[in-house]
Amino acid sequence: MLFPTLFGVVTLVFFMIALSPGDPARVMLGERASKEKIEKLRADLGLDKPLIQQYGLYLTRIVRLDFGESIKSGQKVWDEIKARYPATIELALCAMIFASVLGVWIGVISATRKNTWIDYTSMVGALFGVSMPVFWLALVLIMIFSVNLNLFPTGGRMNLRLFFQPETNFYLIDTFKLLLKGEPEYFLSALHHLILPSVALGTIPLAIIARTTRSSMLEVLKQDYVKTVRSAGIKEQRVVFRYALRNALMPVITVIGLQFGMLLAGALLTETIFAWPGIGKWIYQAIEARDYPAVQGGIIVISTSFVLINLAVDVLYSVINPKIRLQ
Amino acid sequence: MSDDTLLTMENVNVHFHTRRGVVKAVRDLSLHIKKGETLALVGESGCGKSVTAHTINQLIPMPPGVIESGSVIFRDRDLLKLPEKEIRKLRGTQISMIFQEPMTSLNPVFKIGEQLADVFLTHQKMTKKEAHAKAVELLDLVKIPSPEKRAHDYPHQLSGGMRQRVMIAMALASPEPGLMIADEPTTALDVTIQAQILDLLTDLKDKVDMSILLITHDMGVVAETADRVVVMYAGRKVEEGTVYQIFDNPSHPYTLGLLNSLPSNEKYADHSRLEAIPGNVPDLLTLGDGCPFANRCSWADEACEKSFPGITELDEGHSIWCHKSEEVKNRSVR
Amino acid sequence: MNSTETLNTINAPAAESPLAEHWHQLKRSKTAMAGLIIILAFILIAVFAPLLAPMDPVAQNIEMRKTAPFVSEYILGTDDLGRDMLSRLIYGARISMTIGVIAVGIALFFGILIGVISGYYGGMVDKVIQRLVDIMLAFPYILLTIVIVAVLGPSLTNAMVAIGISQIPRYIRIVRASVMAEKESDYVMAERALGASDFELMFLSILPNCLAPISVQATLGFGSAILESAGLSFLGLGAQPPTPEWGLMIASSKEFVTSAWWIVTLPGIATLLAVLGFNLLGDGLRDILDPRLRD
Amino acid sequence: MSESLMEVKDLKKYYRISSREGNAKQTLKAVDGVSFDIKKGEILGIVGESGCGKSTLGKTVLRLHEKTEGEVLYGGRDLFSLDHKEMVDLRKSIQMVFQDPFSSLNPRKKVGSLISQPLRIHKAGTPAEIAEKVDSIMEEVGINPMYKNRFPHQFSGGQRQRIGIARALTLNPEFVVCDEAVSALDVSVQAQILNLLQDLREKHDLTYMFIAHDLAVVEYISTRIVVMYLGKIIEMADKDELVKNHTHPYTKALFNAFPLTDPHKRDQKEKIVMGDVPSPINPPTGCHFHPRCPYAKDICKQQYPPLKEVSPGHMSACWLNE
Repeated sequence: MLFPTLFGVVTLVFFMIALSPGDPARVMLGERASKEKIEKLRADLGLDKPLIQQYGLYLTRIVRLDFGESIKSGQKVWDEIKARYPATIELALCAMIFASVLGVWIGVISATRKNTWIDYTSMVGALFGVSMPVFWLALVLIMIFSVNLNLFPTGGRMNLRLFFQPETNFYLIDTFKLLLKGEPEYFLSALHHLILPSVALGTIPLAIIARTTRSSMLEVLKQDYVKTVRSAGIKEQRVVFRYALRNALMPVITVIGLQFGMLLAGALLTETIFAWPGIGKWIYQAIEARDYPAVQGGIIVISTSFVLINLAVDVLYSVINPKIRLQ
Repeated sequence: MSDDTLLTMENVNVHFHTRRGVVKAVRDLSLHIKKGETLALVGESGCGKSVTAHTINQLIPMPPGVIESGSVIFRDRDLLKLPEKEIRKLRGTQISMIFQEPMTSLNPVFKIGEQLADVFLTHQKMTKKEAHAKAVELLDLVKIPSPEKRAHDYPHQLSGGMRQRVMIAMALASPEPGLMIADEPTTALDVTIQAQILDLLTDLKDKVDMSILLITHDMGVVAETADRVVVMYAGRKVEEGTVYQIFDNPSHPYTLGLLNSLPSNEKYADHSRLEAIPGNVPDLLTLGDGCPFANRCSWADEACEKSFPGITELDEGHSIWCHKSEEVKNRSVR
Repeated sequence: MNSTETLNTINAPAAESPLAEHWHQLKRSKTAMAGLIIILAFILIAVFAPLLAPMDPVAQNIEMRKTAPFVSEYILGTDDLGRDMLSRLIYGARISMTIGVIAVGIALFFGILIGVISGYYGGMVDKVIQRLVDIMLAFPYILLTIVIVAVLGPSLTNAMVAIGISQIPRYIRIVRASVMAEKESDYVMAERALGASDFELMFLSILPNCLAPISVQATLGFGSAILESAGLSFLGLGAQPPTPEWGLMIASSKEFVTSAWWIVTLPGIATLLAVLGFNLLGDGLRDILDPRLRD
Repeated sequence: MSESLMEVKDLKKYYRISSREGNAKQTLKAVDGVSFDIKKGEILGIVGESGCGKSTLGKTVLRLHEKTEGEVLYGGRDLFSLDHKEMVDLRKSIQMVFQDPFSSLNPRKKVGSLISQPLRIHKAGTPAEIAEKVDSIMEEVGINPMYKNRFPHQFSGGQRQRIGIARALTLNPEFVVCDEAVSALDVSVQAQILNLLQDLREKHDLTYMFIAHDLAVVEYISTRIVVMYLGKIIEMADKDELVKNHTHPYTKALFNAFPLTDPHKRDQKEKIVMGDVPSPINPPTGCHFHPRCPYAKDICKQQYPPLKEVSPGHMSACWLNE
C-alpha cells in the first residue's frame, strides 16, 4: 500500500511540473538570456532528453534523496529541506497536541452534556473555527496579542538577541539541553515564540476534532453495548470514559492524522505570517520564484509525511480495534 | 398481592411525544411477576411490549418518552419514584436485561472476560483476579465450552449464539439476581441455536433463583418456556393466563386470531387456507379509547368502538378484556 | 419495537414525497435554516452587487486612504489605496459565490460520474480508479490545488478549476461508497430481476438514493472552496489585484496589522460568514438526511 | 409426474473472501454442487439456517448472481448461456419476491411507478394500457389503486409486501422465487400474505420456489421440500414424506428445535443438537454436520455422503442410510 502510493505521488508531481507551461531554463536565466545559454542549461538539466528518459533519471535520483539543486540559492534541495523541515514539524506537533487534547476533551464534555449551554457554546465555537481562513486567524491573533497586548512576539522562533546554535533544528529539544545545563532563557524563549503560531494553527483542527469527537461519542452512546453496561448498573462516568471513549476515538484518530497532514501543508499559508523559517515559507518562496526543483522536493517531502502519518494512523487504529487486528 | 410477588406494575401509561402527535405506547397496563416464574409478554410489533420492559428498568428515552402515570413496585420499592442513582444500582444487581441483537450488545473493543469482570467489580468488592475467576465461572455456567480460553476472546470472534450466552452471563453477574428481562432473546438466532438458548434459560431459572420477563412475538417460544402469559395489542393488555390456559383455551379474539394465523397450527395439516386476521395494526396516534382490536374483529360492534372493556375472569388467573366475551366463548373451541 | 417507526409506516395521512418530507424536517432545524438564510443573503448580495455597492470597488481615492469605518461616506472605511471597503466586500461576495458554483460543479460532475461507475461496476475499473484516488488523496488537498494552479498558471479561473479538480476525489469516495451500499440492497436486485438496464439502475435507481451524502458534501464543499480560493489568492496564485477577492484583500492587509484593523478584519469576517452559512446548512442537512454520516 | 420447469445441475456459487490483512483469500462455498428440478405447478420449499446458501441459490437460479459452475436449465436452455438481450427477455417469465418489504422497494419511487416499471422496461403496451394493468394488479393483491401516487414508506410491512408481489406479477411470469417473503412480517400479516400467494398461484398457474428459514411456513406452503446445510442439499422429498419420514439427523434436529405451539409437549422433546452452525468458509471435513451429529461415525468425518434415494422421490445425504 505504502510504496505504490508514494510512487504514484512522486510520478504525479513529476508530470505535473514537467507538463507545466514555461521553460525552467528561461525562468532561471531571465527573459533576456541568449538562446545558446538557455540551450546549454537545458542540456545540463537534462531537459533536452525525451520525457520518459527524464522521468527515469528523476526516479533514480529521488530514491537517493537527491532532489537536485535549488535554482534560486544554488544549494542542494535536500539540505535546505533538512534545515527547515524540523521547524515545521515542531510547530505542527505543538499545534496538534494543543488541538487533540483540548478537542477530545471539549467533544466528550459536549456529548455527555448534550443540549446544555456548554454543548451549544462549544459547538457554535467549533463551527466558527472550521469556517475561518487560517491565515486570517493568524493575522488577527497577531494584531490582538502581539501588536495590541504585546504578550507574544510577532514572529520568529527565538529572541534574536539570544545567540543560539541549533543542532537538530528542533528548538525545543536543542534548548532543553541548555535548560538542563541551567540556562532556561533559551527554552523559555523558544516556547514563547511557539505559543501564538501553535494556537493559530491548532484552532481549525481543534474545532474539527471537537466536532468529530462529539458526534462519534453521541453515536457510541446510542449503541446497544452501552445500553448493556448501563443496564448492568455501571456508573455513567465509567461508561463514558472506559467503555464509550475507546470506541468513539476511532474516527477521531483518523481525523487527527488527517489534520496533522493538513497542518504540514497549511504551513504554506501560515509560516510567512509568523516569519517562521520552515518548509512552508520556503516552498511559498520557491513557487513565487518558479524554483521547480525546490517546489518538487518540498511537495514530495510533505506528501510523503502525509502518507506516513496515515500509515501510522492505520497502525494505531488496529491497536485499539481488535476486529482489524485479528482478521 | 401475596408474598411471592416480585414485581407489580399498576396502571402504567407511557406516551411518546412525536412531531405528529402523542403516541400512547402503553395504556393502563397492570401486571405482576411472581418469584421464580417466567412471564411472557407477547404481541406483534407496536404492541408496547418492549416499552413495558424498558419502563421497568427505566431505559425509556426521555424525551420523547414520558411515563404519564402508574407505579412499578419491585421488592417493596416504587421504581418510578427512585432517583436515577438508585435505579442504576438496581440494574445489574437485581434487574438485568438481555437484548435481541447479541451482535451489537457487547462492546467490540473489550474482551468478553473483561466486560464480565467489570460488572463484578462495579457491584462487589473484589480484586481483578477474583473478578476474572468469577467471570470464567459464569461463562461455564452458561455452557460456553472452554470458558477460560473464551474469556480472552473479543465479541466478534464468537458466534451469535455464544454472544447471547455471554449476554446472559452478564445478566447473571449480579450477587442477587431477581428479575431478568429478556427482550426477544432468540429472534436473531437460528432455530437450532434458539432451542439451545431457550433450554439454557429454563435451566438457569432453576439453578439461580430468579424470575424472567420474556418479551417475544413468537408463540412457539412462549409455549416452550413461559409459565404465564400476558397478550398485548396496541398498547393494551387483552388477555392474561397461565400458558396452558392461553394455549388450550384462548379467549380473546386477538389471541384466537394470532394462534389461528400460525401455519404450524395442527388444523392446517390438510393444507387448508390460513385463517388470517384481516387488516393492519391500527395507528397508535389516531387510536381512540375503544377496544384497539375492534376494526379487525369479526365480533366487534358499536360498544367495542366506544370504550375499552373491563375485565372478564374466565378461570382462576385467566382473564380477558373483551365486550364480547360471551359470544366469543361459544365459538372459541379450538 | 419502535413506536416512532410504526408511525411512518401505518396509514400515513397524505402523499408526501421523500423530498417534501426532508423539506419539512429542514424547516424545523434551526442550524440549517440559519445557514440557509445566510447563504440566501450572500446570493442576493452577489446577484445585486452593482445595485448594492455604494461605490466602484476598484476606484482609488488616495486622499481618503486608510479611512476608519463610520467616519466618512465610506461606511466601512477604505483600504490602503483609498478604495471603498464595503463595495469591495460586496463585489467579493460575487467572486466567492462564483468560485463555489464552478468548483463544486466541476467536482460534482466528475465525482458523481466516476464514483457511480467505480462503485457500480467494481472489479478492475474500480481498482484502477481507487488507486488514482488514493494517490490524489495522498496529497493534502491544499497542496494539490497549489500544484495544479502552479501548473496552470496563477489566475482566478485556474484557481476555480484547480479547487474543483482537487475536490473530485472526495466525491468519488462518497459516491462510490454509497453506490456500493445501495447496489447490494434488495430494491436494486429486484429491479435487476425485472430486467432493468445498467444505465437505468445506476442513474435512475441508485443515484437518487445516494443524494443525501452527496448534497451534504456539496454544501460543505462549497464552503471549503471559498476558503481554499481565499488561500490561493493569499499566496498570489488566485485572483490578481485589483480584483476585490476576499483572500487577496486579506493578503494585502498583512502590513496594516499595526495601523488599520478594519482592512485586516473585515474581509476575514465576510469569508467567515459565508463559509459559516454553508457549514451550518451542511450540518443541518447531515443531521436530517443521514444521521450516521458524520466526519 | 409432470414436466419439469427448471433443472438445476450441479450448481456451484463460490465467493472469494479477502481478509483485511495480507492477501490470503479464502473461498466461501455458498452453494456447493446442488442439483434438483422444479416441476410445473409445484411449490418447492427450500429450508435451512443462516449460511446454508438458500438465498444465494435463489438468486443464482434467476441469474441475479453469476454461477461458478453448473447449469440452470429453463425450458431446456441454460440460463447462463443466454446473451444480454435473451436474458432480459426471459426475465419476463422468471420473477422474485424479496424478504424485506422495507428495502426491496426503491424509496424514491411512487408505488404506481414501481409496479409499472417492469411493463415499461419490457415495453409491454401503451401508457394507457400500462396504467390499466397497474390498477387491476393492485386490486388483485389487495391495495386500493387510488394509493398509487404514494411512496413505499407510507405503507405497512404487509402492504409493501403486497406491492412487491404485484410488481413481480405484472409481466405474468410462470416461475417466482419467494426469498423469505414473509419472514419480516408479523404473524397475523404473514398469514394474509401466505394466503395471497396461494390464491395467486391458483389463478395464474404459477410455480414457486419458496425459500425460508421458518420450518412451519415451508411445511405449510410447500408441496416438496429441500433441506440445505452449508451449501449442500442434505435431504429432499415430497412434503408429507419429509415431515413424517425424514432420515437425516440434521432434518431431525431442525424439526426438533422448532418450537411447537403446544405447551403440553414441551417436555416430551428429544434433547437437541449442541454447538454452533460452522462457518461456510471453512466447513468441517467429511459430512459438514458431523461435529454436531449425535450419530456420527468415523466415515462421516472423512467423506461427504452422497445424496441417495432412500425411497421413491426421497433423497438423503447421510452415511447412516447405507
